[in-house]
Amino acid sequence: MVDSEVLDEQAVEAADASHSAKVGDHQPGSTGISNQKLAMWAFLGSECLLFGGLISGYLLYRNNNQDGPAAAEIFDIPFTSVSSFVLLMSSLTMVLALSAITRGDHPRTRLWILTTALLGAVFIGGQVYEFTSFYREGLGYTTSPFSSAFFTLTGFHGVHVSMGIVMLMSLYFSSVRGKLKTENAETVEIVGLYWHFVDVVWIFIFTVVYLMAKGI
Amino acid sequence: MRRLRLPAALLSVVAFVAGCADDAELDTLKPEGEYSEQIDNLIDPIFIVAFLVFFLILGLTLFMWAKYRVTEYEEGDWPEQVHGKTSWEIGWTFIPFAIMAAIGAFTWILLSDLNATEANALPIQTAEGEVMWDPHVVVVGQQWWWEYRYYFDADKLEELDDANGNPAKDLPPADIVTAGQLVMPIGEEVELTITSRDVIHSHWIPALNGKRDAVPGRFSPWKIQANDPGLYFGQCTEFCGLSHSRMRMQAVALTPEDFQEWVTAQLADAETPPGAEAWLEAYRAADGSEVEAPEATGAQRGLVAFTQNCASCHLVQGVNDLTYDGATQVSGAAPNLTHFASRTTLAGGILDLYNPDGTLNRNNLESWLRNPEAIKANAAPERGMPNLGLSEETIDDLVDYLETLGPRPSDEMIAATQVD
Amino acid sequence: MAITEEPPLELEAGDPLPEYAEQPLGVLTRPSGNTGIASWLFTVDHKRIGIMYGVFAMFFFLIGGLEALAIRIQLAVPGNDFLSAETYNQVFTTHGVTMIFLVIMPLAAAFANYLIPLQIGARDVAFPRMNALSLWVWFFGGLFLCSSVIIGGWWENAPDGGWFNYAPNHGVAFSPSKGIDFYAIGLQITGIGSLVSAVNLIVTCLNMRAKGMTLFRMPVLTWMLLITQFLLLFAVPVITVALFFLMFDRLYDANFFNPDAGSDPLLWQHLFWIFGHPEVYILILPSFGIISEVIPVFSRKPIFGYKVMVFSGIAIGFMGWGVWAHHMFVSGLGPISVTAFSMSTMLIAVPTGVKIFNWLATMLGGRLKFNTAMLFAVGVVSMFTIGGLSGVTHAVAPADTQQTDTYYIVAHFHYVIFGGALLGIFAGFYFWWPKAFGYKLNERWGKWNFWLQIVGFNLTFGPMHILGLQGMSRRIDTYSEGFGFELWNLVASVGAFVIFLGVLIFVINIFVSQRQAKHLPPVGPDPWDARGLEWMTASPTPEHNFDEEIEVQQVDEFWFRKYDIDDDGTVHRIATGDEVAQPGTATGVHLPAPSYWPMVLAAGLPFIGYGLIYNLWLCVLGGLLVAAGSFGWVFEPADDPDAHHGGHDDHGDHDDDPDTDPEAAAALDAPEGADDVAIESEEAPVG
Amino acid sequence: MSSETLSDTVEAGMHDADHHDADHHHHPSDRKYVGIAIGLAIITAVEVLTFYVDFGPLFIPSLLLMMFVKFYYVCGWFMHLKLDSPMFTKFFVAGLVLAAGVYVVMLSASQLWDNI
Ligand code: HEA
Ligand code: HEA
Ligand code: HEC
Ligand code: CUA
Ligand SMILES: [Cu+2]
Repeated sequence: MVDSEVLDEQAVEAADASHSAKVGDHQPGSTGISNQKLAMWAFLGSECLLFGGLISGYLLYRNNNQDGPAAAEIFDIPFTSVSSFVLLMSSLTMVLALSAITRGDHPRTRLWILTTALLGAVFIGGQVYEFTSFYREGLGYTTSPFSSAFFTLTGFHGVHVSMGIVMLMSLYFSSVRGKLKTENAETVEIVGLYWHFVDVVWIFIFTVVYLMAKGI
Repeated sequence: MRRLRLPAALLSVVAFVAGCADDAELDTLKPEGEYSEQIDNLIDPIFIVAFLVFFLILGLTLFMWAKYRVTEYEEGDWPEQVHGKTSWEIGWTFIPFAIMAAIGAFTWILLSDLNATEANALPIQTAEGEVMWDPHVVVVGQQWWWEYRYYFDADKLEELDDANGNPAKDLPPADIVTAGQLVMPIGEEVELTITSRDVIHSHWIPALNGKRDAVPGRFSPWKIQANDPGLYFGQCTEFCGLSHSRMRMQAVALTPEDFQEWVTAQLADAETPPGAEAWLEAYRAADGSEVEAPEATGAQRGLVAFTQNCASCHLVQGVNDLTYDGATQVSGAAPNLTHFASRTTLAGGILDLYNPDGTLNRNNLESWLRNPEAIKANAAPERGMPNLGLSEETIDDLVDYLETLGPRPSDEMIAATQVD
Repeated sequence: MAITEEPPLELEAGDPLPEYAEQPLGVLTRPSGNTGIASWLFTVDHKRIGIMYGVFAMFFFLIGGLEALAIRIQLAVPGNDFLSAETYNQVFTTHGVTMIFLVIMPLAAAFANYLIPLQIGARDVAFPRMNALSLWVWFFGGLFLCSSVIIGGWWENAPDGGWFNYAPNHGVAFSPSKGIDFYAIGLQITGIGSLVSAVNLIVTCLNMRAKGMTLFRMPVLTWMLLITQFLLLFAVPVITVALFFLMFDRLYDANFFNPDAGSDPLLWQHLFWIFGHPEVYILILPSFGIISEVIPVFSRKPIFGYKVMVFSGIAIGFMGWGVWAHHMFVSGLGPISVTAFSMSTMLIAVPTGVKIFNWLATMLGGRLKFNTAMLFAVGVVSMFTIGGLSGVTHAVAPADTQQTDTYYIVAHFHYVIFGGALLGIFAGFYFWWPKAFGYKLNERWGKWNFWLQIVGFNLTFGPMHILGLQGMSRRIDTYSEGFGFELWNLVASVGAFVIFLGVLIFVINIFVSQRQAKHLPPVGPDPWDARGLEWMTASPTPEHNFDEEIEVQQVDEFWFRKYDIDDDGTVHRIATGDEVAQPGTATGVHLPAPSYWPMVLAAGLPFIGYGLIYNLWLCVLGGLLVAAGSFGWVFEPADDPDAHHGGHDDHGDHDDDPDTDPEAAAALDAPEGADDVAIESEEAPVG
Repeated sequence: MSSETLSDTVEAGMHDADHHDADHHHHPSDRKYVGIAIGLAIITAVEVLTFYVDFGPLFIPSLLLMMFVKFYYVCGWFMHLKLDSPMFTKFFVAGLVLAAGVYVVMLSASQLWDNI
């Protein structure tokens, strides 16, 4: 995972390098926007092309299951619905964390950050479970173009979520040690942007990959 | 006047393109069929437009060099500071746009012409009697030779459909299968269905039409047509691994009568060397177990050697067709040798099978059998033909035998070939 | 903005930086000093990074060029066996990959890094350490790619699938050596470098501009580079996807490109060319920008149609996304796709033509001084046009079925890349050399350089048009007699050696001129009487770029500070360049401090690459390096906290013990600038 | 992204000092966030319902519509694109539109819709 690791490194970088929100200190660039946030959004724009490619690969091969199980046969919609719901709610807790830190409410900030990370971890746990049960049912990584594309797409997403958890936990620990101050709200915001983006990608995947498997 | 070197060089380029070398067998500007002519008619004027535009730009540059050049700047010597002129901008946006629109329109028209198919069905005498054949050949590329499959029964073509995997590896049996040379009747639109058994290749007979890739898993339609009888050279043009440069082919265009004759000959089983009939019958009945070989002519011994060394990969209709189930190659195929000697080249169109005087080019054939890899590099034994370590006697016998797999091509074709 | 006015420290800008105190980590001291090798390896200065891009790229150019010479020797005569088919396939593949990813792209990056901050009047890029990271990631990725030539045997293990490496020939079944693994992983690594740098430079262009430097006052070069970065930003992930698919196919038996499992090999082609076509504009737009700076200066006229130049660049960048399938006209796309892509491709000729005409109009009526930089720039105008016009003939899809994969294509892209991108870059070398190094390149040698290069270039690639139309396929390791290929191949081979000589003269010129310069007066800030902000400071550029922030009022600000135009249109000098330019002697300018970590982090990536190919333990090592690099990075304030300078202490965060976790450490020092020079200001807070 | 609008934003940002802190203020209240999340949860529930109930020809369109609504709310509110500098929206939308454009064309030209 050379790539995603470093890409996320970059996200971390953008996030940590955030600067104070204290009015007066604030030195916006020519556009009045913070460099870090701009960088994060540029990066997210670029990620659209990355996930777009992975999703297209999946769409191309979704019905090509060779002798292995087909999508509609193997997906466990109730299970995935629950984990999708979990991930969706983690977006709420993420935004609540941001809201708390802008108010200067640090205990809440920590609570919500930790909840977000936990929800993310539950999602990852669900994915691990899902992968193993698919594997037991005969859908290995090399079984068919469908399986390769499916695991690659959802795996990439899972790696993104995991990187997000790492970032959240760093935020959490710095907050525990009192390093995450109200001025650093932008750091939380930037990690949040990344987190929501990953959630948004899942909204797409859940609909197009899972729910539509029945129809197309 | 150094600067004039450049236009001078370019002028000589133009002059040369106009009167290209005579032996340029692959020349794209020498069309010999309807479609290549259409392409040529489209592109020739575009070349002229391109040259004009280029000379305009170069001319303007030279003009400015001549007119406005200074060697040193003098203080205060400033030209008028022009920042732009909207009317000019509009002009040089619109004029090129108009030119491109015109080129685009002609391109569009030709594209739809080239994509339309209107082949006439041809009457063909087959073993079962006369059939109407929609001139159609399935072209299969593999490392590093081309196979041409003729299905006279159109229903068979319908069967070309994907199984679980690469359908080209599992094609329905064809009436005629050749390698390296696409034989076609003149004056007719011949449809091609192009595919591949391994990697992507590209089928290209420049004199007859442009190229079309052979993509595994896909059947790409294409068509060619030749005005006159003759032999037209081609070359695989998509990089396909080690011996890509040695993957060639020829289209052989015949008059309708000659074509019918060719078909009749190809439909027949291979000839058996005189005196070997009984042995062959026993061999075919024995289904793989040893049959005592006749001690006789080279061709007879060659037949035996063929069954021992070559039959695992090559098919000769009438010899091992009962037992043959595909070559042990990545592509699952090796050239069908049933009427091998009726071609004028071998090994993917790179070696002459006949000398200019019409005799068999034993030298080429022998060196091929001696060590094919020296002529065409193989990445692995499953790619191309391996070195079988045959003795010189066996090689001699095999050549004797292969020569019997006729009928011999016409003298005109032999004369037209001469590839190496 | 990013400019310090008050000298808070008694420090001469040219002096070595003071010794840095020990860092919170307690183990390593921060790299210090601004001389010696270390000061280059760990620098975060955009100028040094730019220069290093250039030097490394020239090194790869030598490699790619020698490969080209090997190709030409092999093809000089029919039936040659100088190279075996096996070697030949690796040589042309690495030639293509090296030239594109390790020569032209980084040469453009060299100009982008060096010039963007200068042209917009900034202190540095937005994220200086990330800038260093991009450089090293790219460079190590490049070394990784090249190492395939040596590792596992001399020319036995290099990629051999061509630079676009079509499926399924790139699969293990057909290319069992490790070469294509090197290709897949190496290009991912260099891709990370490009992506990071794209984000960085985009933010820089948008956010770091000097006061008054609105977008439509940015020089055309900066504009073209900005567009290039957007193309990279969006194109790199596409090839990343393709390379991941390929890597998984090869290493873990996935089925993305396996026709035997019913996969579609065209998926690779689409993904590759969705990246690949924007990529060719990534190669050319920087050169378009460069000559848009050179031609006005040596015509003594402003660029003709500034806005049109900018918009046509944007149009090219935009349209570049809609034409990729013109590389696939014969792949078996349906007729509708072919028609649509044929039409869209033709349209690109329009904005490109607009540029050509605007350059010509800039020269029209000017005072043209044909020194070497100008010669190269004008060379681009005519040579690129040849390539562009052959491009138009490919766009005619039916004709392309005759042309594609022949030497006619090889001729096209060498004309646009060599005759366009590379000649433009040479124009840039000659033009900005005094700015970067403080001396001019010798004109006599320069002219030899130019003429040998242009004559050699036309000798080499001109005949390839003929060869291609005569039906010579590309990527063939040899050809037979009797097709009429002999003469022109020989000519092309001779030409390649002439090019080699030309480039060699350039290299010699560097040393000759450096030596001569010792006996010449210093070039001064503005040796060409130029127009952009980059000339408004001393040459070579001082470490801090500008002494004080420049307030920009118009395009070509610098020129307008030197000259005045009367009502009747005559030009009057109001000041000399030396008077207007800043002396570059400001003191106490606070600059981002050097850092080890980008280098450490980047060094981990090739190990991960080798690990994936050979032994997973190496991945662990690489992973550790990456982790160490990133942790060190976030622990380390972008700026040296001990290089205190007045006016900043009031942020009062320094009493915190910064030895804990990364976020906190970075965050606490953020007011010092984090990785962001924008907040480097000593000016009064905005209010 | 249209450069025209890009530059508009940029110029606006430059000359309008009041805008500088736009990205730090006026976040909606927590209540609003929770409300949005409840809405999103309900939509998700309806989405899941399509798995059990036959939506007939509306199946795909309704799923796409719901997906889009969720997408919009998360990006608009949780990522506060609605409140932040329009520049961010442009970056993101540029990526989205470009991705949608090229990949839809790619899939159409591939086997998804045969023979185009
Ligand atoms: C710097 C890189 C660069 C640039 C700028 C271009 C520019 C263009 N390219 Fe090129 N191209 C490549 C690099 C580049 N290309 C490479 C590397 C390949 C091969 C890849 C491979 O296969 O390995 C390739 C291949 C390639 C193909 C595929 C050929 C094939 O493989 O079959 C096509 C097909 O349409 C094409 C078209 C064009 C066109 C129309 C332009 C246009 O942008 C050109 C526009 C410019 C002009 C037209 C000249 C100036 C205009 C005027 C003076 C106005 C008046 C003109 C007219 C009215 C005609 N290119
Ligand atoms: C940036 C792009 C670039 C550049 C500059 C070049 C430059 C050259 N190219 Fe290349 N070429 C490609 C990109 C480029 N090429 C690509 C993409 C392909 C397709 C590959 C594929 O099919 O996959 C290709 C393919 C290609 C082929 C076709 C191979 C084939 O299809 O079989 C040929 C054949 O002649 C060729 C020749 C040359 C020659 C003679 C040069 C000469 O111009 C080179 C001259 C340069 C030198 C000789 C170097 C001199 C340098 C120094 C002296 C440096 C000194 C510096 C220091 C000491 C620090 N190239
Ligand atoms: C392992 C498989 C294999 C075996 C065994 C084999 N061949 Fe081949 N042969 C091939 C392949 C594959 C080709 C096509 C090579 C090419 O043109 O690249 C070929 C090509 C040929 C050709 C040229 C055919 C043409 O029309 O171009 C001849 C003749 C030939 N083989 C004869 C023989 C003879 C005789 C033997 C036995 C002594 C033999 N082969 C054994 C695989 C095999
Ligand atoms: Cu087959 Cu090239
Ligand atoms: Cu292109």
